[in-house]
Amino acid sequence: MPKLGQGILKGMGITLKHLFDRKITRQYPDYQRPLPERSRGMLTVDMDRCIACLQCMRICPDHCISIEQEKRDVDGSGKPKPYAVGFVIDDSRCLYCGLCVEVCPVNCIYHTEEFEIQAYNRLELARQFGERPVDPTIDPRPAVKKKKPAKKAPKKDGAA
Amino acid sequence: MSLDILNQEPFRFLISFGAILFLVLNLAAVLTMAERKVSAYIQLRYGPNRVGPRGLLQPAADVFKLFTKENVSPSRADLWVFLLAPIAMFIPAAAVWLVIPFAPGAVVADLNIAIVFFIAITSIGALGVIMAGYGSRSNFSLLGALRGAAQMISYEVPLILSLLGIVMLTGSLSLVDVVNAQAGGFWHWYFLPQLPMFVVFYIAGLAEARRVPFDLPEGESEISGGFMVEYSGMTWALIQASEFASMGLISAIHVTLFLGGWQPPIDALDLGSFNWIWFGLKTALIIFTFQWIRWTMPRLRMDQLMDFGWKVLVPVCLIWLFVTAGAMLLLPSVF
Amino acid sequence: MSVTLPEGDLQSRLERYLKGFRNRHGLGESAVEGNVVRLVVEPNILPEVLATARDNLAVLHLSFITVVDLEGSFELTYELLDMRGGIVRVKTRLEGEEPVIDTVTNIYPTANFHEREAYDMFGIAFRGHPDLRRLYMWQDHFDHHPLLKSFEISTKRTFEGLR
Amino acid sequence: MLREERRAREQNRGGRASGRLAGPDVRDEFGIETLEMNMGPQHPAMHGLLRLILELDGETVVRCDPVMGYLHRSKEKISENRMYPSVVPITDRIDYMNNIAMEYGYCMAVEDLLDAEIPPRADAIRALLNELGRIMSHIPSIGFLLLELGAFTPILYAFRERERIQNMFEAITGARMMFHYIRIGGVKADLPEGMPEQMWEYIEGLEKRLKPDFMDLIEGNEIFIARTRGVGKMTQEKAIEMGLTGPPLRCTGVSYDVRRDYPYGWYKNLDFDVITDEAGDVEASYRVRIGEVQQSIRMIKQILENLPEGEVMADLGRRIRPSEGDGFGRAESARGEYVVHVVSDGSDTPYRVRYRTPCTVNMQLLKEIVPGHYLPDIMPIMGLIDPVSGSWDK
Repeated sequence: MPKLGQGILKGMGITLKHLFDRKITRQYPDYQRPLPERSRGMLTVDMDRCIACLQCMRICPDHCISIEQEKRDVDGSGKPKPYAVGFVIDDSRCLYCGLCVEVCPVNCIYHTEEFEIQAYNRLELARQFGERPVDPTIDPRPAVKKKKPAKKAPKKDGAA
Repeated sequence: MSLDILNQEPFRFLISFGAILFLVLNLAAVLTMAERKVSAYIQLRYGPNRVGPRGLLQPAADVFKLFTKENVSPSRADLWVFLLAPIAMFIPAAAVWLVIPFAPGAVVADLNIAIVFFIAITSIGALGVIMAGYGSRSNFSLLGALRGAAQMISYEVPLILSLLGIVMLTGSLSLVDVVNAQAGGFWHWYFLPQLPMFVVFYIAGLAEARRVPFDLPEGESEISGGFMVEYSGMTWALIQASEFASMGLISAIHVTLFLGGWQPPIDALDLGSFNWIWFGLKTALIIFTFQWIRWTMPRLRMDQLMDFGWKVLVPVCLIWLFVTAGAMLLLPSVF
Repeated sequence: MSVTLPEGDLQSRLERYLKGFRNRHGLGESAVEGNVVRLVVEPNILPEVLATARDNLAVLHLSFITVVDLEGSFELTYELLDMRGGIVRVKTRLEGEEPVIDTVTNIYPTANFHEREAYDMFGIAFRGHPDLRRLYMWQDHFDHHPLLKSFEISTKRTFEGLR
Repeated sequence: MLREERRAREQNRGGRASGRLAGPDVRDEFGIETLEMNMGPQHPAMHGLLRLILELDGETVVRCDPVMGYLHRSKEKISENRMYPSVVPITDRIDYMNNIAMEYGYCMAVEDLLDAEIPPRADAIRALLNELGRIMSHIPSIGFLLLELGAFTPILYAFRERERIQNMFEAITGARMMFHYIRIGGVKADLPEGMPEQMWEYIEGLEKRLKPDFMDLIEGNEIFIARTRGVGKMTQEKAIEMGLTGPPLRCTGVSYDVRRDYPYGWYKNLDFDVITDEAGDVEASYRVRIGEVQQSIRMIKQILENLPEGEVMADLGRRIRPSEGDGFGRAESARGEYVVHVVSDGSDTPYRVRYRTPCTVNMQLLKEIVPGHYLPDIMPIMGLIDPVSGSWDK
């Protein structure tokens, strides 16, 4: 023992000092910290604005968004446009990366301030937004592949 | 009149024994709470504060939870040894309380060999550790038990040696005599003439109670709980209770021997039969320093622990034993 | 005890490396690009080239080994650093379904885990490796090499040509 | 022939049936067997999911074999099947203590493929957050070292600092841990209003707190010195042979830092020292980490003092589709040299992404230096390497 415990006593002095310090814990359910403006909570979709462009579905790294698309004349203009009849966000897969929000051309998908999410069953975490429920367990790839020829047409429509 | 019978043996002893058991179990509960609160305050947290007013009912909730939990034992465990080990650890931790004087006249058994009783009974604690580690049939437990046995047996030596000075000074092995000899203000307490012994007893006591920095038998970062890694539910609660009881016990013995027991610091503050308050306060102070050290220090390694015990503590004890003997021989008027 | 790292001008050092490799192994395709000395070598002389790099040119650090499955052949990239700005990038190509290459663990002991990983993920056997076990995947009941292009995963989703 | 040979070798190394790897015959001349112990994957001090197969002679370790892969999430395969921008949030999960460096390396690799020019403000913000991320990783790692030595309190002081940095990160990036802030071509958004001032204030406070709360509490403690001095000692040759990078290499005295030797981004404009220490043991690695925190503070101050104005995102077009070739991004993460090698075949998705994570390589050290130490010394040696489960397993 070269210094005969001086370092130990110094350390104990520090812990004793902290014993009387102000505590830094926040009592969580009673105290809710205001979230910063940019914080990314759970996603939500404004289905009225969705144009079913599938951008979010494509960019999503974890395939948590599945959209079932149908051509439908919603605004009565006579031209059937792609319409999302089924829209599911599977929160058990979501990374909260925010890529879908960034690519959305009409800002219909956005983060909320909500981040407390719990369920007894993993499937309950899949939130349906469309009028027809989409099965979140099926990976969206086959649907996309099948729709591949059909998808070209609405694109042409959009361009026209 | 009818109550007089309670004051006779064996009823007096049985009642006091019940009271002591009650005290020890409650002490364990209170100390868990104290431990958590002290650690929380040192770490800038609040600690448990949800159950009851300011979290004071947390120990009750813990006990309730632990007693309703299933008691799981490993399939290959030596079941008898495994289940008896917590009891073998708890009984010694509780039994020594019988000889501690809490207040003037308030002692269950005023043995004239109380110090020998204390030494003998605490040694049994090591047996419980070995039983727990061996009975679990797990490598981690076995390592913890071996460490525990080595540590507790080697720290017994400085622990005993550091008591001898006081025995020499009082000329008695009875704790009541030791306390009575320290009457008359804190400058009569034995921690002043026996300062090195006081420190050695404190350190060896930490090791006996398996507290940081000597908690190698537990060593939760390397052997993840050591000898008690396989315990759960009630058996685990019993081990924890015995850990805390032995911590309280070491503090109480420490206070009795070196800090005047129930003696007030100055005579003016004598509270008569309420002197157990002084005893309680001093014990609480020692327990607090135990906890304070625990939440500041890292843990020693086994070889360093052994080095420290045998190469530092034992020589210090022996030297001071000679110093005490020499002083008694040369200055008989002082003692 | 102490290790001396190269000093001096980066460009002249890179030239020295290039010259050193050319003199010993006559590598035609080698060139300096930026701070990188690019070498393309045959797999059979690869350990010799790396030995030259370590012992003669004092390029002490093997950063990583990348294996790329080109479906039919494998491209291995060994990246060596002299820790002072210079990079030696050695590429080699292994043909065949069950590729074998000599280990470089005796030259760069750090290659141990890199080669184990390459073996685990691509099934490339490193001849003479002291401890060629799988690094990540479980030791048996698993006969696949997951980073091969032939190892299909269910969630493959590339939207090529969709737009 | 090879497959059989390999199979035979694997069998030799211990069949699956016994569930463990066969070691050499360990009976000594007295016929005393060593104790084989399995530490991990679920173990309080294993920094995640690492399994160590130990052979103990009493408390002395005779053999130590790290088994990895319990957190293998196949980031490389996943990256091959995602579009270039979608890989960035996946790289976040590799080293979850120091995420920002992971994003940085990948984005640099793709920018190398694209030959993209990054706006200076974006570069400066990247370096700023990278250094903040280094503090955020180093301070808890010091706490973990102490936690493994048995002291519980420093880790909570460390996490107090980490929380405060995370709060700033949340205001900047929108997430507390998985930031997804550095993008291919720049950063996601400019710093929010008032953030530089807040950061400056925090950094000044940290500088004041670093001395009492970490250095005084830890450094002089005799037990800490007894537990760490001379433990895990290695020479410079050994360190370079094992391919170590980062603090484990620098604590032996080899002065190698990607930020200085292969400068990237804004680091060309910064003035900083590469902290080295001669001892090459656990205590030295602690000193190196503290020194690096101080250097990071210095760098953050430099960046904040002259933060360039301008755009934060280069215009790379809507779809990122690099031409064929290799792209390399080499960054200094808190644990060492982190390299991303992206191979492109000209499509939307990378053809192959290779992450050279520092922890995988540094982990080889365990096998080399642990034998001969006592069992409790494994914990400080883990603290020397300071691995992160996600980082060694990818």
